[in-house]
Formats: sequence, structure tokens, C-alpha cells
Amino acid sequence: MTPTRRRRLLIVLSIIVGAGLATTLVVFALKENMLFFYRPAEVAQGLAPVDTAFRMGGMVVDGSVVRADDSLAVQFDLTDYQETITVQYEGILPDLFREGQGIIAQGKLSTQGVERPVFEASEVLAKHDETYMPPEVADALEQSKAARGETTP
Amino acid sequence: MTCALIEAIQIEHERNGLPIYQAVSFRIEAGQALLIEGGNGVGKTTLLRQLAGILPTRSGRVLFDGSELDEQLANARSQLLYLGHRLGITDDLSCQENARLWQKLWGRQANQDIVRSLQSVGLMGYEQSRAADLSAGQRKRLALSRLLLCPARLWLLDEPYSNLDADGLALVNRMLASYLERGGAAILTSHGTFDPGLRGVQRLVMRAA
Amino acid sequence: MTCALIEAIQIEHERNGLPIYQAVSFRIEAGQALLIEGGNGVGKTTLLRQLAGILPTRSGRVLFDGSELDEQLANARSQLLYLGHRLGITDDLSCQENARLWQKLWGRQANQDIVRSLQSVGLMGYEQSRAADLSAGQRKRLALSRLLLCPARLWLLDEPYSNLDADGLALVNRMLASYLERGGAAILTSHGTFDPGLRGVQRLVMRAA
Amino acid sequence: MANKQKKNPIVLFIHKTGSPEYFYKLSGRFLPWLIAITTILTAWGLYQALYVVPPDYQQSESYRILFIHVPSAWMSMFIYAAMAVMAFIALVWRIKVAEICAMASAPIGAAFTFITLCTGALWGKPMWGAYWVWDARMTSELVLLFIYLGIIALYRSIDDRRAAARVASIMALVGLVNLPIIHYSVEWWTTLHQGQTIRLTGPSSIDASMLPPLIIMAVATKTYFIAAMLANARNMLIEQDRNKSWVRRLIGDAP
Amino acid sequence: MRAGSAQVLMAMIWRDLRLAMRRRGQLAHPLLFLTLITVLFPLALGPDPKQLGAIAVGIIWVGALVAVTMTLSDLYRSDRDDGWLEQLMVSGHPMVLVAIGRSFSHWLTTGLPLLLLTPLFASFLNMPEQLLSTLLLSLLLGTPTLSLIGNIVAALTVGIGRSGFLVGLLVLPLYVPVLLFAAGAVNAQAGGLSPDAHLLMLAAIATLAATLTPWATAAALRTSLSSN
Amino acid sequence: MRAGSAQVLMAMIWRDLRLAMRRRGQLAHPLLFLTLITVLFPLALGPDPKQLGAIAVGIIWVGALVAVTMTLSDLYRSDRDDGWLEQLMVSGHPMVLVAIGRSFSHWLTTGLPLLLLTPLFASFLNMPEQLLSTLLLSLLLGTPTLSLIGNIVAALTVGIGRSGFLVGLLVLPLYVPVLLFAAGAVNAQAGGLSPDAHLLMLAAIATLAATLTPWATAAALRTSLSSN
Ligand code: HEM
Ligand SMILES: Nc1ncnc2c1ncn2[C@@H]1O[C@H](COP(=O)(O)OP(=O)(O)OP(=O)(O)O)[C@@H](O)[C@H]1O
Ligand SMILES: Nc1ncnc2c1ncn2[C@@H]1O[C@H](COP(=O)(O)OP(=O)(O)OP(=O)(O)O)[C@@H](O)[C@H]1O
Ligand SMILES: [Mg+2]
Ligand SMILES: [Mg+2]
Repeated sequence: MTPTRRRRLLIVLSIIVGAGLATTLVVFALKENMLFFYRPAEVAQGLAPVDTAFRMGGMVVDGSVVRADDSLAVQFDLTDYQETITVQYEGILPDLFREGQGIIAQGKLSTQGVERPVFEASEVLAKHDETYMPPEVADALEQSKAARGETTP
Repeated sequence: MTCALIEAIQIEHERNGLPIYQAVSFRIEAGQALLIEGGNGVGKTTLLRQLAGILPTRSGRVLFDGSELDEQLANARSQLLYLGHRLGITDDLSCQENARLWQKLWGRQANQDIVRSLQSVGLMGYEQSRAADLSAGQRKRLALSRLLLCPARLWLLDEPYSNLDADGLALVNRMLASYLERGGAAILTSHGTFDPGLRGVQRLVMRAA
Repeated sequence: MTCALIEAIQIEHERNGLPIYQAVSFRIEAGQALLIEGGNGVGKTTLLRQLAGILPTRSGRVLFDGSELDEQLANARSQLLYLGHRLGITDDLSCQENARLWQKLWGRQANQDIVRSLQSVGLMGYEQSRAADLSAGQRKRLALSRLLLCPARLWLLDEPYSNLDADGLALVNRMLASYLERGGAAILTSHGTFDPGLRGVQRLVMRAA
Repeated sequence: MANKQKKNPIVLFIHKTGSPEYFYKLSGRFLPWLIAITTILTAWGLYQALYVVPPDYQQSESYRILFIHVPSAWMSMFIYAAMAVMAFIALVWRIKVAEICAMASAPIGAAFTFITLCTGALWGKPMWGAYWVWDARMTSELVLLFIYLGIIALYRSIDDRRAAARVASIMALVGLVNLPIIHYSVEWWTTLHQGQTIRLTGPSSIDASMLPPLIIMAVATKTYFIAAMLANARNMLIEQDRNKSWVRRLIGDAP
Repeated sequence: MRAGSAQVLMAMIWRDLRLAMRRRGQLAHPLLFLTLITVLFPLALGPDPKQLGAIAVGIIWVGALVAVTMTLSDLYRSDRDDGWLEQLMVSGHPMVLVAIGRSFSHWLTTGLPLLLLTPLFASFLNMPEQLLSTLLLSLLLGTPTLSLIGNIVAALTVGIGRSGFLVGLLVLPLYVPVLLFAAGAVNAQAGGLSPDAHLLMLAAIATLAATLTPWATAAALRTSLSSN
Repeated sequence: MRAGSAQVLMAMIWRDLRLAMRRRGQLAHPLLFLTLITVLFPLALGPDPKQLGAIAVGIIWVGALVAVTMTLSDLYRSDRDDGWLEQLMVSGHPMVLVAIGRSFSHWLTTGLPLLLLTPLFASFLNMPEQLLSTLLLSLLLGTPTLSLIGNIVAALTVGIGRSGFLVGLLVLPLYVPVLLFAAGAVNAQAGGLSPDAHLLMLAAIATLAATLTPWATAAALRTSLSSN
């Protein structure tokens, strides 16, 4: 092997080794949870931090929304179909906020004076899925699902 | 007038207590030139910077128009032009913009317009070029045009011949000759590789201390 | 050997689409020197930087040892030393430290030790001085010592004579003469104010495009 | 010189289109068509998006901004990739036309990135309840804008056009790492930004009735990009080669 | 025959502004820097809008300080390297003109653009809206002082290569009072108090700086230049 | 006759470190900068220890980023101005050695000292103590990447005068992932999560940077130098 060839081989080898090592590390990293994002079930189990702000995501429970008459304050329950956590918020809600809709709330847990922790949200964001369809199609889908005895997620 | 334009009496320069060169004295009147010679590192640049008032002179006296340089620095400075190893050219301006700036700050020599001066130092066609794009010799020529554009009673020139081609050397000599004739005075350094061939030139050979 | 050490065939240089100088050709063998002449701004520095491979050569061919320069740039470069307007001196190192660094990177010329080389370029007593504190001519001399310290088959020297005193000019000529005798080759620029007075020197006069 | 004839056809093709004169003439022939197609498609696509397609079951009318947001989001990434490919060609084969095309793409890509950010923010307020959230998709898109701006600034701050293009090309290649991050961010992290709707392979989760304007706009933005890039590149080329014989001939020919 | 002071001042400011234009994008630089800082902080802190809003003033003011500081090491450097400062010194014109001119053009190219874009940064960082006018006023009164004081330090370090961090070290302590009163003004407003006292102090500092710093800068320039 | 690669690398690193010593205090500069930032923030925010503690990680990491960024515009500049880079290019030694050597010596003189003094800054800013080890680990894994990426940008801008802010614009977007994962690690730890995922990502980025950036830096140097 000429010196230049050997140098090239060395270069290629080192790049392959480096890239391989990096990929392995990434694969391991992606297996772990990296975000301050909790489901109501995790919060109920006490996994969520107490003093730090975090995000909680889930569905707004049907019929749980209570609006105050004189202010923008609102209270509702959030569920992941395992556990339910009560959320309090004061502010304007996004258009997409409605019962049965997925939302993400940013805020802190408050444990004062209540036996069940209440989530005090500083921000409520609507999280919709990636499905787009006309209302009629959605209705039709609903009906056919209902006919088959399923519920919409 | 009995007093010289500039007179140096046994001046020295020391750096951290060590003298750089052996004390020198000279005296120049209007219309005269002084050529400072000496080997590399002997202190020519240092001396010139002292005369321009950039470096302090702590022993010996420099008289300008008969009175201490230190006491009328601003006055003396407003009557001289200095051309050092660093040429004082603004790289991001064009030749013409540089020249206009000099005229604004140093005043305008009677009958001198910028384009004509640039042409006479051989920069015709480069008026709009960015100064940074000039070659080593062209930069030197641009700096020399300051001497044409701005009035002064004394020129302090550090190696004005370096980086110039044969044509450039002749240019410097022509400029010097006509300046001295008009009553100017000049102090210049050179390595003697080129003889200015002017009349009335004193020579001063410096020696390391 | 029938092929030249370095051969240029109708090379040009263009900047933003404009040619700088009229195409040049030359051919140099071991033991020969080429003196490039021409007025200020004609393109001498540019040509030398092309030969050193710093600037690209987009039209014409440069052959080193008979094969394209572009295709063996690293090999060609390891056999030449280049001295430009910027001297490649590290200001905050002493002369000796600079020299030691050069030896480490460019290899050590047989029988050359640092102190002796510094002495022979006239920097005796400045071995421990910070390079920044040297005068213009002394810096040039320090840069010249690289030629003594490191081996090479080709020297590319841009205005090696500038800023040097008479003694310094003689030094450069002595260095060149003995180098050519030992089979080296050199390409240098100069403004013709000083005639190297060497045997076997070709001259190339460049012209602006 | 013998080995020059054996070069593979791709390199040969690159070299041929890489001749400034050939490129200039060829692109000049395409340009009017591209402009015409772009205008027609954009008008048609916008009409469809605003008046023809049905509203969404959840977002009702405001989802129509999708037809601007999504095509420009795609373009912000597509243009970067195209620019990087051209930058690579420019660096390896030193082809001037590739250098110029890469640099001509950067401002267009930056513009699309900016549009994506703006439309996303405007859409986010009613839907999510916030103009801006620091989630991975949005952050990485913002980073993309900065990278574009950096490339443009770098290109402009060097005098020699060719050297400037080469330096900026290296930066373009370095910035390439950001593209997979933008695309996969919604999968790797739980983002507020929704996941993938349109898939090239497998079923998309958008109703077929809503697809036409999206496809039309996607094509229109592509033709717009090609047209704008060519127009930019032609100007830059003329400017750089203004002293070359082919430009002189061109100007001489002109009536 | 020589030009009068006003003319010299004009010529020098003209040169600075022209150079700022030539070195394209230089104008935009402090802005970009502040933009990047306002982007980096939310990233590093995690996206809690309330927390962010509470420290927005701090981020903007510290960002502005750092942005201005970063321009300082280049403020006189290139003028020194190309011999222009030397020429000005030998010209016999008072150095204080150089100091005044440079301070002014420095503010025009750094402080002013920062001021103009601050509303954008503030909304980006969720700063409560009613604080904006006070923040702007504090910047209007504070940034000229930053330029004036910065000029002294730039002049002091002009003879030193690679002075970036030395400049930072020297200047940031001098900037502390400005920062205190400026942030104090906005924080007072946020806490429901009147910001006037702080703003008056800022104005006082600015007046003082405008009258005194040019002399210090001029002296620093002269000394730095004659040291080698 | 010429020196081997390892020897050349050693010689270049030796030079860098010697220069760092000579230019007295250069070593201390990023440190001083971070010190000043950690002092300025409490001043701008008012000293609420809890609030301060919550944003301590942000301040330290953003400070480190900015400190490193500020060193970049000078990283190759003086070597270019005095012709040393030109000489290295003409020497025929692979430019990638220059890139590797400079990246390493840059880390030794910026990242490492920052790492060593971080415990001090952290306690100054009231950062909860149990976070310190994660913070240090994140700096250990993150700062080499900063040096490596910074070298590319420094090399790209070496031909441009007054490049300070252009450098910032180019480099900070590239630093964003490092910042995200580094701050993410500490924030995760603070919130009771495991920081491992973030640290693994940091390690991955560092490995990738170490294998790829020297080539980019070398190419950038070659191109920038041949631009005039
Ligand atoms: C400033 C905020 C936003 C930014 C920076 C942003 C950025 C992007 C980008 C870069 C893509 C292309 C992803 C890819 O092809 O890999 C994209 C796609 C998309 N975005 Fe956004 N977006 C924003 C806000 C929104 C909002 C508020 C919505 C809707 C409520 C939205 C809906 C979509 C949809 C439907 C797609 C297409 C998804 C696909 O099929 O790939 N975006 N966005
Ligand atoms: N970066 C640049 N951009 C544009 N033009 C340039 C640049 N550098 C040099 N030039 C021009 O190229 C020409 C050749 O310059 P070069 O430095 O090679 O000349 P030279 O022969 O070495 O001159 P001198 O004898 O004065 O050193 C000059 O006319 C100069 O104005
Ligand atoms: N900043 C400095 N610190 C210490 N010594 C210095 C400094 N500057 C110059 N010197 C020394 O002072 C002496 C005189 O330098 P000067 O530059 O005046 O010489 P010169 O006569 O102009 O030489 P040249 O012909 O080489 O230009 C030299 O020996 C030099 O080494
Ligand atoms: Mg001298
Ligand atoms: Mg030259």
C-alpha cells in the first residue's frame, strides 16, 4: 500500500468508526424519555416534579368544563383514559379547545389544601392530530364506527 | 530668520532604560532635506516617530521654529506630514475617498485636485478601486499622493522609496525636488540603495548605542 | 533529466473575470534563478502566490517535476519555501523560538543550527528578543533565516531585498549564490533597483493585461 | 488528456451544462415557460384552496392556511437540500455555474423559511393558543432561517465572487445536519406541532378532496423556485463574466 | 488653511458611517447577536412563558451590554493597524474630536438599531406589554452611555493584540451602574412603582458621561499610541 | 527529512499553548467573561435566590456559549495577518493537522478552564447542589463540540476583517443542539428525570463533531486563504 492509500484508508476507517459510534449513542438516547411531558396517569402516580413547571397532555373530559361567570377562569378535567387530573386556568383558550379534544397544558402542580393534586396551568395549548377531512366525512366516519361499536379516540 | 525650521540637539531614545541609538543633532531650514542613513535596526524609524511627536523624547531637545516641540505639539503637528511604515490608508475606502478625507483633515493644497494628484502618482484608472486591492507599490503611491494634496512645511518620510519601481523612485525625487524648491523641508530615511541626487541634502548616519 | 524543475506554460490569473497580467511562460531547472520584474501592480506577487499554490491557476499549466502542479500540490509544496510580503513570523515568540518552530515543520537542513543561522543573517544578540520588537529590516532578516534552516529545492521570494540595508542586500546575494551552486532553484521579484549580479539568472518582465 | 475522454456521463453532463454560455442560453429558453406555469398554477391553487375545497371537521375555515404553510415548509427544506447538492458539485468539480446556482438559491430558501415561520405562527395562535412555542420543530426551522442568513452574509462579505461562493458552499454543507432534525423532530420528541400528514408512501391522513390545491401549490412553489433561481443565477453570471467574450458577444448581438 | 473643528468632526463621522455601510452587514451585527441571545435563553431555560417574561428585561439588557461590548475590541483596532490613528495624532487636530466622533458613530450603528428592534425582542420573550415604554426609555438613556464609556476602554486597549476579553473585563464593571438603574427602572415599573427616579439617574449618568468621557478617551488614545 | 504528522501536530499545539501563556491573561479571558455574566444577571434581575437558582444553568451555559463564541473571531486571525497560515498552507503538511491541533488547543484554553471553575459560578448563582455533577458532565461532553464547530466557522471567516458578529451569526445556530441537550440534561435532573438520554446525545454529537469537523475546517482554511 502506498502512503497516500494508507492515509486514505485510515481516514475512511476513522470516519466510519466515528459515525458508527455516534449512531449507537443516538439509538440509546432515543430510547429514553427526554421531555418534561407527563400523562395524567404519571402525575397521579407522583412521577411528576412538584416545584418545576412541566407539560401535561391528555383529553378534556366530556362535561367537565366549568367556566367562571365574571372572569376568564376555567376549570376542567384532563384524562389519558387511566387517570384524571383537574386543571385550573385563567386566560383565553384556543379555538380548538373543546370537550373531547387533545390539549397540552403548561404549568405547575399545586398540592396545597387538596388531597388530590390540582394542575395550575399558565398556558393551555390545543394539540390536534394530523388528520384533515371535511365535516361530512368525519360524520360518516363517526357513524360507521358507531355502527361497528367503536368509540372515537 | 535666524532660527531653523526644526533643530534637534543631542536627542536620544531609550526603551526600558536602554538607549537605542547614539545621540544625534541636526538643524534644517526651509528648502533643505536631511537623509537619515544607517543599518537595519539602528533607530531610524524611532527617530522619525520622535520628531512627529508619536514617541516621547526624554533626553535632548527638539526645537520647532525655535521653541520646544513639546510645548507647541499641536501647532508643530499641524505643519508637518508624516509617512511611516504604516501608511494611514483606509482599506475599505476607494483611492479617491481616501484622498478626499485627507484633504478635509489636513487642508487642501492650493491648485490641487484629487484626480490630477492620483494621476501624477501613477494611479490613473484606480480612482475608484478599493485601497485594499492595490499592490504593495500602488499603496505606497497612494500614500505619497497625500504629500501632493495637503500643505505642510515639513515632510517626515520613513523609507519612501521602498516597494516602488524605478518609475516610482523618480517620482519621489521629483516630488522632493519641487517641494524643496517651493520652500519645504524634508527628513527622510533610506538604505542608500538609491541616491536621491538632490541638491542641498544633508546626510546623517545613525549608529546603534 | 529532461523535464524542468518548474515550468509555467501561458499561465494567467483573473480576479472576478478580469485578467491581471499578460500570460507568462518560463522554465527553470535546478541551479537556475528567475528574476521577475515589472512595474508596481503588474502582478508579480500574484504570480508568485500562484506558483506556491496559494492562489488558484485557472488558465494555463504549471508543471512541477514534469507533472501538473494541481495534482501533486502537497508533494510540490513540501519541496519549496515561500517568502511573501507577509513574513510568517510569529510576533510573540522570540527569534529562536520562531526558528525552532520552522525547523520542526519544514525539516532541518543538514549542518544548520539555529544560533549560527541567526548570526549569519545578522541577528546576533537578538536570539531571545521578541520578534515583534524587531525593526523592519531585522524582521526581514529573521524571515530569511528560514531559507538557511530548512531544506528545499525551490525558493519563491517576493521582494527579498526590500527594507534591507546594503549589508543585507549582499547577504541575500550570497545566500542565493551558494544555494544555486548547491543545485537549488529560485524565483524572485525585485524592482531592479538592485542587480543580484548572479550567473545563470533569467529575467522575466511582466506586463499588465 | 486521454483519461479525460473516459469520464462518466454524469460528470460529462455536469461539465456541459456547467459551461456558462450554454447554461445562460438554455435557462433563457426555459425561463418564460416557468414563469407562465408558476403564475397559472399559483392562481389555480389559491382559488382551489380558498373557494373549492371543503372546510376541516375540526379547524373549519382557518385550516386553509395549510395550503401556503405546508408547501413553503417543504420548499424551505427542499431548497436547502438542492443548494447543498449544488454546493457539493461546486466544491468537488469546481464548476462556476453550480457555485452560482447554489448562491442564487439561498435567498429564495430564506424567503420560504420566513413564510413558513410566519404562516405557522399565524396559524398557531387560533389553533394552539400561542403564536410561538419553543418546540423542536419550530426551533429547528428558526435555526434553518439563521443558517440561510449566515450563508448569505458570508457570501456577501468576501470580495472575490468565486472564493466567496466556495466558502459559503462549505457552510451550506455543514448546515445540512439541521435538515433531518427538522423533519424527524415531530417523531423524536413530543412536539406541539402535529405529526406527518402527507406521506409519499402509504396512506396520507388528509382527505382526498383536500389534496388537489396542496399538490398544485407544491408544484407551483417548485417551478417558482426554479424560475427565481435561474433568474438570479443569470444575473449573477452576467455580472461575474461581464468581461468574458461570450457576454460581449451576447451584448453585441442584442439589437 | 486647516479645517475647523466642526468640519473635522463631520469628516470623521462621515468616514465611520461610510465604512459601516461598506463592511456590509456590520450594522446588522449587534442586532443579530441580541436576536441570537433572545433565542438561546428560552432554549436553555425550557419554555415556561411566565418565567421567561419575568427575566425578559434582564436578558435584553445583559444582551445589549454584551453586544455593545463585543463591538469594542474592533472599534479602534483597524484604525490603528493601518496607521490612521497615528496620522490623526500627527495631524494636530485635538484627539477629543476623534473621541466624540467615534462615540457618536458607534451609538448610531449599535445602540440605535438595538433600540429600534427591542419591541420585537420583548414580545418574543413574553415581556408584559406595559413595561415596553419604560424599557425603551431606559435604552434610549442608557445606550449612549455604553458607547461613551466603551470608547474609553477601546482606546486604552488599542495597543494590545487579541484584546477581546480584556476589553470585556475592563468595561463591564463600568457598565454596572447603567445596568442597575436601567433594569431597576423596568423592575420598579413591573412592581407597580414609579420608574422615574431610576430614569433620572440614567439621564444624569449619560450627561456626565457625555461631558467627561471624550477627554478620557482622547488621553487614552494618545497614551496607547505613544507606547510603541 | 520532513517531520511526521504526529510531530507536526505536537509542534503546532506547543506553539498555541506557548502563545496563550505569552499573551498574558488570554487564558483567563473566557473565565472572566463568564464571571462577569454571572455577576451581571443577578444585578439585572434583582437577587431572588429561588428565581436565580432556577435559571442558573441557563446563565452558565449561555454564558459559556457566548464566551467561546467571542474567542472565535481571533482564533485564526493573527495567524493569517502575520502570514503564518499561508506558510502552513505552503508547507505541504495536511491542513487537517492544523485544524485538529487548533481545535485541541482551543479547548484546552477555553473549555477546560470553564469546566474547572463552574462549581464556583454554580454556587454563586444558588444552583441546587445535586445538579452540579450533571452540569459538569454536560460541560465535559459539550465544550469540545463547541471548540470543534467553532473552528469551522473561524476558518470560514478568516479572510474577513471585523468578522466578530458574522462569526456569531454562523456559529450560534450550530451550537443550538448542544445547548438544548446540555441544558436539557440538567433540567431533566432538576425535574426528577434521568439526564442520561440528553448526555448520550451530547456524546453522540461530540463523536460526530470530532470525526467530521476537522475536514470541514481544513477545507474552509484552504478556501479562505486562496480568496485573496
Ligand atoms: C411557527 C410555527 C410553525 C413552524 C416553524 C412550522 C414548521 C413546519 C415545517 C418545517 C414543516 C415541514 C416538515 C417536513 O416536511 O418534514 C411543517 C409541516 C406542517 N405543518 Fe407546520 N409549522 C408551524 C406551525 C404549524 C401550525 C400552527 C400548524 C397547524 C395547526 C401546522 C401544520 C403543519 C402541517 C399540516 C404540516 C404538514 C405535515 C406533513 O405532512 O409533513 N404547522 N411545519
Ligand atoms: N484582492 C484584490 N482584489 C482586486 N485586485 C487586486 C487584489 N490584489 C491585487 N489586485 C490588483 O492586482 C494587480 C497585481 O497586484 P500584485 O500585488 O500582484 O502586483 P505586484 O506586481 O506585486 O506589485 P508591487 O510591485 O507593487 O508589489 C494590481 O493592479 C492590484 O491592484
Ligand atoms: N517595541 C520595541 N520594543 C523593544 N525594542 C524595539 C521595539 N521597537 C524597536 N525596537 C528595537 O529598536 C531598534 C531600532 O528600531 P527601528 O525600527 O527604529 O530601526 P530602523 O533604523 O528603522 O531599522 P530598519 O532599517 O530595519 O527599519 C531595533 O534594534 C529594534 O530591535
Ligand atoms: Mg525602519
Ligand atoms: Mg508585490
